[in-house]
Amino acid sequence: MPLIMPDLKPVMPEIVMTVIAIGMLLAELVIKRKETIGFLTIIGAGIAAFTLAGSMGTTFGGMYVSDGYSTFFKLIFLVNLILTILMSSRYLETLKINFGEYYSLILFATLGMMLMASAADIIVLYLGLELMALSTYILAGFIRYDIKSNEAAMKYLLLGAFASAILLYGTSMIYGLTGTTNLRDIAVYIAKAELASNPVLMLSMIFFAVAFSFKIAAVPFHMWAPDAYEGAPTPITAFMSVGPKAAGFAVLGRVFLTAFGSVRMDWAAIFIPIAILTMAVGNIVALSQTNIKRMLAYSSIAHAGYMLLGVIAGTPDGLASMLNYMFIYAFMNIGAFAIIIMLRTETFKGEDIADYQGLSKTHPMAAALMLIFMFSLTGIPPMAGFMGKFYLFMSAINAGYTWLVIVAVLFSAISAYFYLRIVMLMYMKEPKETVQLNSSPGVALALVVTVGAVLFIGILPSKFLLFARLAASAF
Amino acid sequence: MMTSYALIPLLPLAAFVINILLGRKLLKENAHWVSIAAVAGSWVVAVMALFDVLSGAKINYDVYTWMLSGGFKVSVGFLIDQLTVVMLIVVTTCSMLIHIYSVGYMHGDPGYYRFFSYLSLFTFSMLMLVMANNFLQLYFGWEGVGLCSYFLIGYYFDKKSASDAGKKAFIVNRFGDFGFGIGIFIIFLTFGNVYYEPVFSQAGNFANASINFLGFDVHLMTLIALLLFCGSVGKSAQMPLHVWLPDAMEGPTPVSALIHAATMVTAGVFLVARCSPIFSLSETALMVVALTGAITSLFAATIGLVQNDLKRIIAYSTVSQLGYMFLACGVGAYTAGVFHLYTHAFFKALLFLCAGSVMHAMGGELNIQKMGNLKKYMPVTYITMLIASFSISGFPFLAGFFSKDEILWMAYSGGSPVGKFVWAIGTLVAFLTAFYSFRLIFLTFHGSFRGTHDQEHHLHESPKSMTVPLMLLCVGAVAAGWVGIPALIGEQIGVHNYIAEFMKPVLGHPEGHGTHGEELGIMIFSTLVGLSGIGLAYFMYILRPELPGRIAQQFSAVHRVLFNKYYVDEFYDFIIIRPTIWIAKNVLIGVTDARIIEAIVNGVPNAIAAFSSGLRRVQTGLMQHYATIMATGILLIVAMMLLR
Amino acid sequence: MEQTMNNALGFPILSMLICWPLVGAAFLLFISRTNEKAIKMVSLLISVATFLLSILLFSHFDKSTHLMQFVERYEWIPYLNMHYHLGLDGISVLFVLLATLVTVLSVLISWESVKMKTKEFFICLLVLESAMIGVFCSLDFMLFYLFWEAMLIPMYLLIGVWGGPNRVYAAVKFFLYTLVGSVLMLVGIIVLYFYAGRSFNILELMTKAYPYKMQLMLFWAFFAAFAVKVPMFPVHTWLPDAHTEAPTAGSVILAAVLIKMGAYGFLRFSLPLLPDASREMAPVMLALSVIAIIYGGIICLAQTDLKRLIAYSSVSHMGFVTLGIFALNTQGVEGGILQMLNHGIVTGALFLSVGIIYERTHTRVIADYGGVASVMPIYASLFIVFTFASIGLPATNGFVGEFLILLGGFKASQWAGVLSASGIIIGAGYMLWLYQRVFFMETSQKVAGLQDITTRELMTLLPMVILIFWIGIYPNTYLSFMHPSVQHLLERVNGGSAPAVAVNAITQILR
Amino acid sequence: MVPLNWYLILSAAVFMIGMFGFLTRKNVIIMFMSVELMLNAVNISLVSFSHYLQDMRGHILVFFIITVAAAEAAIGLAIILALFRNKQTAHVDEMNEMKG
Amino acid sequence: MLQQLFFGYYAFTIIILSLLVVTRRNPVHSVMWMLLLFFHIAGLYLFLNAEFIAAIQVIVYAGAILVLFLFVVLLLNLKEEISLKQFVGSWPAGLFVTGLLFVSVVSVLGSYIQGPIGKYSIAAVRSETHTKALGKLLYTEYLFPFEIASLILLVAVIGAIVLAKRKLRS
Repeated sequence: MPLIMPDLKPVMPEIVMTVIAIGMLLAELVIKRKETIGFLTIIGAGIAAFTLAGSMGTTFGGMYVSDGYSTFFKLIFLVNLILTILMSSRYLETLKINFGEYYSLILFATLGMMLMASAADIIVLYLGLELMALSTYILAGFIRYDIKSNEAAMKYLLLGAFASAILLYGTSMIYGLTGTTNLRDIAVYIAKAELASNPVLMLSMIFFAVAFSFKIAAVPFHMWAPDAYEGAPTPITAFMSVGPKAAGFAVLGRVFLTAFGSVRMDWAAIFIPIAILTMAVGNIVALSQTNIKRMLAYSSIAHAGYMLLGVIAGTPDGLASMLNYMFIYAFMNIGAFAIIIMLRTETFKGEDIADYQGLSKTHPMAAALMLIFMFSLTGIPPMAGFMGKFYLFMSAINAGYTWLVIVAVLFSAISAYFYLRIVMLMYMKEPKETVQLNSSPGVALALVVTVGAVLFIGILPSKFLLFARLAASAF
Repeated sequence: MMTSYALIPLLPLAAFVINILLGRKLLKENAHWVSIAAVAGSWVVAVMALFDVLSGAKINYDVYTWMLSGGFKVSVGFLIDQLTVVMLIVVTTCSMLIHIYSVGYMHGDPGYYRFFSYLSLFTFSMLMLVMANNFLQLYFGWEGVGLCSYFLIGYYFDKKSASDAGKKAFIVNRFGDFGFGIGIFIIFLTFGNVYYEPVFSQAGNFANASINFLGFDVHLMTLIALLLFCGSVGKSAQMPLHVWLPDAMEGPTPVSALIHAATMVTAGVFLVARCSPIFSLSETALMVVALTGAITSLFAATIGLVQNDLKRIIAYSTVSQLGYMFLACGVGAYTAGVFHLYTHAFFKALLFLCAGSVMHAMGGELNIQKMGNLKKYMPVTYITMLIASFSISGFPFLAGFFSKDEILWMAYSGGSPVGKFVWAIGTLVAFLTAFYSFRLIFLTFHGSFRGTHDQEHHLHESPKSMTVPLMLLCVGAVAAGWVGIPALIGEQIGVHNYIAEFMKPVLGHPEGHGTHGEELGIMIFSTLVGLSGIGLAYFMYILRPELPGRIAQQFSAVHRVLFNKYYVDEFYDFIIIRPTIWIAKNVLIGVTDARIIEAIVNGVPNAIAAFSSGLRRVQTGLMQHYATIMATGILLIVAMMLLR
Repeated sequence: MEQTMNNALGFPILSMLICWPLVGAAFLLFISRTNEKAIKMVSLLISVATFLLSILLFSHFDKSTHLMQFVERYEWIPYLNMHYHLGLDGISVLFVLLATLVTVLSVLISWESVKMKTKEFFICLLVLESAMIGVFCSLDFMLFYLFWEAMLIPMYLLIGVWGGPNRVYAAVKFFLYTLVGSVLMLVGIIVLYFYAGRSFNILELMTKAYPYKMQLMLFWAFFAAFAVKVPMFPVHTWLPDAHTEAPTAGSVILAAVLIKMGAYGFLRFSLPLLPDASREMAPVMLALSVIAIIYGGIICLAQTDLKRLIAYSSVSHMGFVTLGIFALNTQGVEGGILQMLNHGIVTGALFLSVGIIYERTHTRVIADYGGVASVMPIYASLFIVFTFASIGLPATNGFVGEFLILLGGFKASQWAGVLSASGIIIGAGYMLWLYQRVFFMETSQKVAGLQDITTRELMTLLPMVILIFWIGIYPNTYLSFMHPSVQHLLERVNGGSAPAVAVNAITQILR
Repeated sequence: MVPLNWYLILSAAVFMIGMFGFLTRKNVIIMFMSVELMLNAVNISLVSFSHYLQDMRGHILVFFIITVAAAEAAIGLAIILALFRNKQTAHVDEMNEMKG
Repeated sequence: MLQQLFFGYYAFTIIILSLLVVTRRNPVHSVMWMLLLFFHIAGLYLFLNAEFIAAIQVIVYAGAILVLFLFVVLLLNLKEEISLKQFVGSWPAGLFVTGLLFVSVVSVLGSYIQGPIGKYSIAAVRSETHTKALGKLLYTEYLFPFEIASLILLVAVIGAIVLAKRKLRS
């Protein structure tokens, strides 16, 4: 059998990423200043982002596809990566965990996500997922001396493995049914063999749904998220709350709309209760949190619920709204985490919600930024969060799920309560103790970028919507 | 020419504006000049208007469009006809005299400018009221005079009783206005218009129309008339809305004279007279008016018998006399009513001003039981007040005699049973009126002084600025009635009943069904009744001064009821004020807002918060539990998908 | 169908009105927070400039047409067919003026009373102004919603940061109450958008017919948003708390402009978009309005807190407004609009006044007052003007509005007219009682020796006094703005059966 | 010939036993082993599917699963070691610093 | 028949061993039972013509992974371990849920329809040998996943070092 050189153009960004990841691993041996590694990583990510532009195509025998959809997600991953790295260096220094491996791991994790977004074959999907997951497990446990970090990694890993097992079980069933692992072939075979109402197909679909729900932290498969988010180093929490979630949505969208496209009503019926539960539990439990990372974890669960609406709608608009929301969510959520990171010093954890009391008095700028992120997360115009939600609700209503949107808006109104609590503490209470800000150019830059994006997308979202729409239609 | 009529109300308005803006800093003690000049100017123009009307002019024009909305248009405009002119003369004259009187009475008061600006504002509003050519402007003046009444009653605002009284007057009046307002709505919906002319000219077309009002089919004209009458009842302090007027005596005495005797309170009568084309179309409405007037006059007179407060007695007398006027209107004798309004303005203003003069001398003391023998110290006051009392008692050939006689004769001769009934009551009231009026005179001016030594030391006659208006009004109290000498007497001395003829175009003149003989009999009878009232008062308070106390003891229950004004205030307090506030506190705030709405508003978040803490406990931190929940989730989804 | 007119002014005045305060707020960011004087002066200048600019609307408005004027339209999100679409008609133009005026007064009244975080305070105020103007100008439903919600942020901060002791509760309550209502409206908007063939253009939406059942659902969805804002009877409880706790400027803006938006929403959206449902639901709305009038009034009688009393009186007065609107006849609607304006002026003035005295005594408990008229005569005389305007005395603006509303209400339903007319009795009761307890009787300890109002304070109240009498004596200046627009609106609601003839006749009389 | 379903049932049984272990065992290492058990169950079904479908894909997947399982085990056990250093336990019920 | 018998034996033993693995109190015993279990599974793979898979099952699983497990288990305080209960309090719930899941999965399996038959018939594979066939595929068609797998292993290496090494320079 002749060895044919596959078309490498579609995987160019991934190749760049791999090279940088390995390069960073080696660079760590020679470069002492970790900021430099961070800087190089960002440049690398930038290059990867550039190569995204010309990467359209399918390769490796249809196993790997680079289309608008995947490109959009990859953009989110890279933004996520860059912002996380910007926030990381000072934090790592403060916590004395400034190891060079951090950067290559985060690069590998991002690479995993990119693979997932482009995977057109369950095998690639699975491997991408595991690459991302394994790297993230390590990153979550990166504060080796901290019991919480260990515990977070442990829980994340074990439950992650459990979910993987379920995913694989589902895979094995679909393989048994269709004899293939290629998503498109699966769809074709389901149509051909009229498997649409086959219970085994249903079962395998359920297992897929469960595994992806785990990744996006949808209820009741969300239980790992609060613990992992709380224990992980804060930049990684930010990274995790966007990256793996987005990757989860990427595969969820692709698998369900490609492979199971013909049984949309069935999987919509699975996801509707999940979405409702997710919004409910996420928003409601967030109300009584005292740790801000944990609160944002629940908030991120709730946001997954909103995004599920886009998938449930199942239309190109629905998908586009989900993409768009994910994009916006990346900025606003990471922005909020950047503030949390700024509060962290060697002696002061700054993770208690009560620590934000009176922040507007001691650090008005930080408080104002936090306010913007909080209102954006609530979904109040003119912040981007509103536009994101609005487009989501619109596409869900267009797909006929008005009642579901009513549920969603009510829960989003509930969510205002806990976001506002932060604003309230910052602005309406007197400071308890003086909080030092552990600011660095990186975090500052990250904040500028995020707040700029949140406001810009909030007011002039046209281009972004169009981009998302384009990405979704080139699916 | 037309524009000059606008000066009638505008001059006082200008005076008000000048006084209120400049009075405190600039005019201070000279504030009265502006007001007096303005009202004098108004008086002059009013007299000119009188001559215009006498020469046959009827003026009706719009100044500018006030409101315009869809088909609803209303202007500020003036209608000057006979009725208006009479009112104009009454108002400007009384107002002018009382302005002058106030210069002395209010001398040295810290709120001097304020007082005069209120008086000017009042005059303006009252003139707007009487000159209106549409119902809404009438309403404007109506509320305006109410506002001034509020200000002036509560003039001594640091006194709780005064501020209470002002508030009470306004709010009680609002009850009447409530009906009045709805009356205007129905007029608009019926006629598509709120101008007098079209409304009155078309009223006949609706004579037999009925309307469904709040689910009841009612006679349209009766409904409108009664709703308008609601306003009258409030403004003119008729039963059951009379409660504010006695309390209104908290205001300075000139105010009582001007507003609560001569002008404002008669606005109700004016309204009925003005709307006579509507009232005349409804027997029922007229009957209600007559009965209300009759009952009120009797009711107030009985209360007046036992009161000891100088001004309150006069106030009840006012209520009683207003009842008389309504009685007249109710039997269709609008002219008689307006005639009585006109004479009453003089003698009642005089009574009040005299009372003010007495107060002035007594250092603010109002209890007639603590007075006595004042005639020695204040002759002018005594004589004028005596004449006023004779006039109100219907002493022959004084002003009150003619108007009262006219009313009683009209009631009697109207021929209806209601007319006879109200005549009987009217005659009884005439007796009571004479009695309490002279009780007042005797207790105040005769006998021995019963006040403190200090007070006695200070007794003195009032200054010229006060006594001159007294004397001028006294002329009115004597002679005002001579324009309405009934034919019975007029034929003998060769004069006409000028007022009746004058008013005929507006108010009509019902023909009596009685003979001259009957008329003479009624006249003599009522005169005798009045004189016997005076006699009884003389007997009880001069000859046998111990008698009233004994009688009061003998009939202590009756006395207590009368002394406490039939407990009407207490009754209202019990059935309206207390329940309303109780409901506000214990039902609306306590239950609806707090227990229902707020319970939901706060309850839902609280429930969610409680649920949240509960749900938190599910997240035990144990991985096995997490996995179990995941597995349960899978199981449930599988069950859901397979069992559906 | 052409529904807009070219901009009579040669420049985009509405955008300028919206942007100018924002620019000012941005400018404030760069002023040092210690330089309070400069912050205040800049805010004042900006708000006055905005107000002066808005006067151009007043003078250049073409009163003879119902078409939208000063229109601006740019693409905003073409994919969703959203536009940056501004314009004014006779219903909305006056509220822009009210908003700009009230902001000036709010800046003035906050001159001394805001003692901490001055910079943030004025930034919030200016941002709020631009959102308020935006709400009234928007002709794109989403743009409207954007401003509508954006307003919550500065208002939440105003109440929560600079408010009274219980401010946090009040602020959160305000925010959540309004948000819950608004999000339901959002769903309604989207449903409408799809039904109408993907359009947020209000003018375009108005030309479409919607099935009755859908109208009904949308009506209640809109109701959730607007009724909360008004606030109508069962959803009014945020208002007393918000008013009571908000700083003076906050209360004033809340009373004068914010709660108008609810009623404005009914006029701009519920009525013309959902005519059948509005007609069918009018009895319910009338009933709720009547309840609000009486309920709000009676509850005032038992209040012990100055601001709370005025807040509940707002419930009662806004009951009149909704009554007028849902009377669905010319007098009712025009009266309703006028009364919105009136209420803004009068209640705004009352809150300004309360703020003035609160600054001196630091108490809102009515029982702490008494005899203020003796020590502060000028203040007392201004306050009595507002009191009587609130009671609806003829010659004040309150009368004109209430009369037209009651007339319209009576026309629509006798019961509604009669019952709500009883509100004028209750209104006199609580307002006069309030006035008596605060201003009359013996001078209380807390009040003794207070200074009468300063020139600055007088300047904040005078415009209100002037407007009260202006509207009271010559309301046609303002009513004439509305005639064509209201007529057009009612034609839409009543299916073209409104008595157009009468209006033409009247217009001829006027000429 | 053994029917395919037999293999599938066997696989399901092993999968569920693994799941049961994961859900109930206290010891982290045993939980980990339970996950491996579940993976093996999947492998059994994949291999049998491959066999019956006469296709190699299942085998390929199994190959990758084993690879990943190894990597996972390495990392997992490293984490356990780190945890063990900070807290001398392998019991998950004593590992709930974070909850709620 | 022989095949069924064979399968019966393996199935029975695999299930029993699985149960033993998850129920033994002593982790060392569990690991030992698991070792035995892996061998049986490898046997089953052989039975299914997957020689290479069987081999890596033994080499990787039994040889590498389990040894790793054993190492870690030996770190534990076994004495204490044996004195404690092996299940968490909620184990009946776990049993119930997994039981029901098993029932539902098995009941669903009845409606399994076999997929399309591929080109790698037993004969074809045998002719090429399983290892070679698999290898060929891995290096051609599945080259990409194969590369990813290598990265996964790299990450695992890094991770193990980062997390478990005693001292790291920073």
